[in-house]
Amino acid sequence: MDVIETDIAIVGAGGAGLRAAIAAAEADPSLSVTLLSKVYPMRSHTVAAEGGAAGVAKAEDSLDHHFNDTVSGGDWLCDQDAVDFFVAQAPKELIRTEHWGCPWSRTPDGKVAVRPFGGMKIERTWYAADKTGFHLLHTLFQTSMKYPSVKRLDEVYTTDLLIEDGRIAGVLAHEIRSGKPMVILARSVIICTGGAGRVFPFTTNGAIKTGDGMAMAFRAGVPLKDMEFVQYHPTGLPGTGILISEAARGEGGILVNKDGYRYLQDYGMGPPDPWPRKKAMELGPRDRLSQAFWQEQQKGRCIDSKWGDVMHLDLRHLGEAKIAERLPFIRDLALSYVGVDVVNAPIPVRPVVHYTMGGIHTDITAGTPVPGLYAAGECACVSINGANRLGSNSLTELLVFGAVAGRNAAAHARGVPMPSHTNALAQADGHRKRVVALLERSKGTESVVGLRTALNDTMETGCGIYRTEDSLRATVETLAVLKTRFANVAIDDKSGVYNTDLTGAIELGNMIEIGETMALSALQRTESRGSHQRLDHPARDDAAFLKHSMAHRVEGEAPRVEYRDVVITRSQPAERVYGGEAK
Amino acid sequence: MSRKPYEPTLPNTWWLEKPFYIRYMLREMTSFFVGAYVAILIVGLWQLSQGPDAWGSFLGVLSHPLSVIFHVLAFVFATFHTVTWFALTPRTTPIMRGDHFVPPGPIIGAQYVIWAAASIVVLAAVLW
Amino acid sequence: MSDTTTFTLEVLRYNPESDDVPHAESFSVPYQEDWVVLDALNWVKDNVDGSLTFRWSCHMAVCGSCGMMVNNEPVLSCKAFLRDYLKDGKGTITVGALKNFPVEKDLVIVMDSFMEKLEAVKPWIIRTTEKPVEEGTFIQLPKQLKRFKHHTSCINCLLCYAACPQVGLNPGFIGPAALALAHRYNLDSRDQGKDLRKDVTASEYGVWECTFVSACSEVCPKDVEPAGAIQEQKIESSIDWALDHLIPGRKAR
Amino acid sequence: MSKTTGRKTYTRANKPLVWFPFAGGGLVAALMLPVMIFVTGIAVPLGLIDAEALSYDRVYAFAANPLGKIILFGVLVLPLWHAAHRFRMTIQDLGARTSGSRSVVAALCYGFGMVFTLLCLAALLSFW
Ligand SMILES: Cc1cc2nc3c(=O)[nH]c(=O)nc-3n(C[C@H](O)[C@H](O)[C@H](O)COP(=O)(O)OP(=O)(O)OC[C@H]3O[C@@H](n4cnc5c(N)ncnc54)[C@H](O)[C@@H]3O)c2cc1C
Ligand code: SF4
Ligand code: F3S
Ligand code: FES
Repeated sequence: MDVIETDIAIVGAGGAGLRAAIAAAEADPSLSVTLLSKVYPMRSHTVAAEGGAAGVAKAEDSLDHHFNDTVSGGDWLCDQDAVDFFVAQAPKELIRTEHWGCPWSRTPDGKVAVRPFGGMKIERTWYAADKTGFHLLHTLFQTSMKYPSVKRLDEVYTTDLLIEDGRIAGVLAHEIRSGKPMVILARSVIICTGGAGRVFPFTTNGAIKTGDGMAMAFRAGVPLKDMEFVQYHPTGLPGTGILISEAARGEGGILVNKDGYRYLQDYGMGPPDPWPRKKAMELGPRDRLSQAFWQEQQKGRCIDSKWGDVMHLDLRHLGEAKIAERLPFIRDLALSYVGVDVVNAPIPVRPVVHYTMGGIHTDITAGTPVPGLYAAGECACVSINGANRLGSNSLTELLVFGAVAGRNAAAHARGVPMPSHTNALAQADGHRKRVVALLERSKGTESVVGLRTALNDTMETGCGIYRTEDSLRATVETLAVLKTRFANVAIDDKSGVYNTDLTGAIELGNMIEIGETMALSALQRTESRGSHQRLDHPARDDAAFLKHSMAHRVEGEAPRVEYRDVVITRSQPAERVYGGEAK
Repeated sequence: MSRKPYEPTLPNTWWLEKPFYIRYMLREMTSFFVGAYVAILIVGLWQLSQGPDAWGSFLGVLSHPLSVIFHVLAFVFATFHTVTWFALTPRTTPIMRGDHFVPPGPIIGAQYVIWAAASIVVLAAVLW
Repeated sequence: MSDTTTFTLEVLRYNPESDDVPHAESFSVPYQEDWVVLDALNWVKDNVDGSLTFRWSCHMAVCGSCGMMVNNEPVLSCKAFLRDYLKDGKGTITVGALKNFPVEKDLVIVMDSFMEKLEAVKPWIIRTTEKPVEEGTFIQLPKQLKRFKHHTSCINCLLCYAACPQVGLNPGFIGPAALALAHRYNLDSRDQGKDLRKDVTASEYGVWECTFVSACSEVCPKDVEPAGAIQEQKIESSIDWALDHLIPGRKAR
Repeated sequence: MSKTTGRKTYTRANKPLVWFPFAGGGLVAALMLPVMIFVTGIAVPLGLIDAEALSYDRVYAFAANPLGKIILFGVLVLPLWHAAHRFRMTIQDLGARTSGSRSVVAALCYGFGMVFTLLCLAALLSFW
């Protein structure tokens, strides 16, 4: 096996991984940084983010406002020390990206423009038209090229973490184009592998969002935090799940049901006028909007389309000029994928799985319980998003905590020796057997597609927008079965070169494990909070569940879910108020 | 179990593959006629410097049917050159007015006006 | 899906472990009105042959992974609708790896050369002195942004490289997307690195290899206008060269 | 895994030397050549325009005038170089790819440009 020694290994080259690499390179240019990614960096799914990135920019805004919006948006499941740090760093990080060339949209006097976003009291979402993630990712990627200490290993697939004496020792990976296994020995490792939306069938997430990093950390003994909190975005295109950004509503778009009625006013989000009003109606938080769709669907008030039930997102009143300037990508997407020109017709939309609030347990230093192992971005859970992430907080999160992870990983790397080869190689051999087994099993009884479909189905039916004890139990049972069936999976492609059949199978294994933590954590949380809605337990229960759920892996069994107190510094849990009553 | 990327090469007939490329090749081929035509005129200029007789025989060659056929072709190609050259100008020299780019239409149109004017001046000078 | 129409998907396949040259393989695929070519490929991978290999991720025309030759035109397969190629859902669609690149396997190309060219043009803001974060953002007027904004939209899908004959004829040619990106930074009011970049863009592998075929801009799914970016740089670099040779001492940068 | 190894070194090329005349010549050709071809190659030989228009005396008078010389030089030599350069690239497009054949093509095309430029100069300078 090829062995590469590096001071800091970063797994994942999306927004978080690139920001971490830059931070590490700036913190100490003498340290070697190795950036691994299963796709070329600019293919990472950060590229798909449309709406914007939140950071206080206006004089009438304040860090406190951003803090309060975030904490109440997260239904008080946020760790408030982390949120405080986050809102304070947010503007600085965004300014940095501006200095690096990100083409932020501007006001007529040349300042960076901000737009309103769901659940945010004041406009503070920086945007680059409606391709914010794309511009941010390319800016970070291109900027990362100027640091000579950053070495990229593009299209290298990481399968496992290596641990030595309880601390991180590196990762096991293989080069996709040759199939060659490689061990990357590292003093510090940062996981930035993004979310796990692909566990669900209908998602805005790209093919690569299979929760690999979460599963790797989980297998290495790191708990996964708050996995039951999965965000549905209220406005995805039916059929494909392509996102119609919240920016469409931020700019003034409205949602109507089959009677042309703005139904959100029936769910505590009104009054409808004057519009737009921050934190009201269509600018409410995503969990509430997605849940309202479900309620309307029960009442038979959705629009019947060839893709099934939809609602209409109407932008016509914005006018062609504004649409062309602020929402060109949305216009293009709607035209291409549902044949609608938003200038003359409303867009059919429905809720779709979008974001995993939960993830690898980290603290405010981006560190995990394993010394030397850090995580940032969507795969991590520092707990700024709580039970429901506010739109536009996560792009900022990956900047803020990506940078923290990079700096802290550099500091850690300076203080520890290089892990030993023998130990790491022995471990790597052990892990590698799992991969080789997939390649060698010639007559398995199970196919990747079959299991993936079963996984997707059971997650959707049992662990969707609304959940019950029964539905979750059924899902947990199905997942246990899927886990054993996975041991018999066989693939068509046995070759070494660019074997996507193989990576697909490994991803499936990861997703089954992640799905199980989601369903089990959801089963045990007998309350409703943010994106986790239990029909059988509709109320929030602060006495029992103002806590993070921590799923630990148990070999050969279902995960064990424990709880951990939420950090509360200055905002006591209260009712989440949106609509006209929200100040 | 190892890499062996297939390295394709572009055949010399690549330009026959698509109408778009054929059009490009025709555009590039205008250079043959442009070059040949100015070379002929330069020869004519040289003949001019050799006196009236030489000039006269040059004019004689010009009125040979083969010459006329060549010049008709050259005229077609030269005009094609003009049209394609004008069409590309908005790409080479985008013009901003205020916060926006001037659309291609007016830029191309303006060139046709100049072309017409130049041609009229030449004709007028010849005919006067 | 009982009485579905099916069409033929003809894929140019290449398996480096058994083939010396690519060969066509046909699959019969159920037709769906909403499907794009990528959906059909995924259907084949899921239902017929798991070894069919191609890149994709976003399925929304923004990650740039899924460029291929469809009916011999470079397109994003996630934005190439079956209905635009077939009559009544019937017929044949051919799919092959992007032209002008080595083929790793099936529809996957080797794109190392592009990554090197991209890095070579120094696609980042270069400044003589960095602006401290405390001083806030730069002022950039909407018209200054507008000047280069379209050149920032490149998703590195490489369709332009597949369309440009000069890329195929001269492997060293830096090519449309990378040159457009260089221009994008040169035009950015926050940048001061134009001169450094010109050493690359105005080299013999740079803008001069372009013969203004314009196919790059024609196939670009994001209206980046690389053809224009290159011609503008030719003009600018020519003026620059002339001044360098006319004004003594100017060249010594 | 792909990592930029062994970075190429790039140095600025002297291409503007040929590119300037190419671009300038292209513009001049676009504006002037169609009408010129029409007059000298089609209309006069076919008698559509009176042959007097190109009589020795008239043309001589024009070419002897310093302003006329400048005009003729610009209208002939710029398109000449435009054509030489474009034709060279076209031959490359059609298959001259090795650096050896590229140099030969370049030498022939630019050589052609050089010869006719000198001929044009010689002609123009030979009478006043
Ligand atoms: C459609 C869409 C729109 C969004 N819009 C917004 C928005 O407007 N505002 C906002 O704030 N947030 C938005 N989000 C959320 C936000 O974009 C994501 O949370 C964020 O981009 C995640 O970034 P990341 O760096 O953590 O991961 P990603 O960008 O997903 O990158 C993951 C990286 O990990 C690598 N990787 C994964 N597994 C492996 C492995 N096994 N081996 C090696 N490498 C691996 C991948 O190659 C990739 O480079 C949106 C999300 C989606 C899906
Ligand atoms: S310029 Fe256009 S075609 Fe070329 S890589 Fe960029 S987006 Fe793709
Ligand atoms: S197609 Fe190629 S030749 Fe130039 S204009 Fe575009 S780069
Ligand atoms: S899959 Fe991302 S561009 Fe097609």
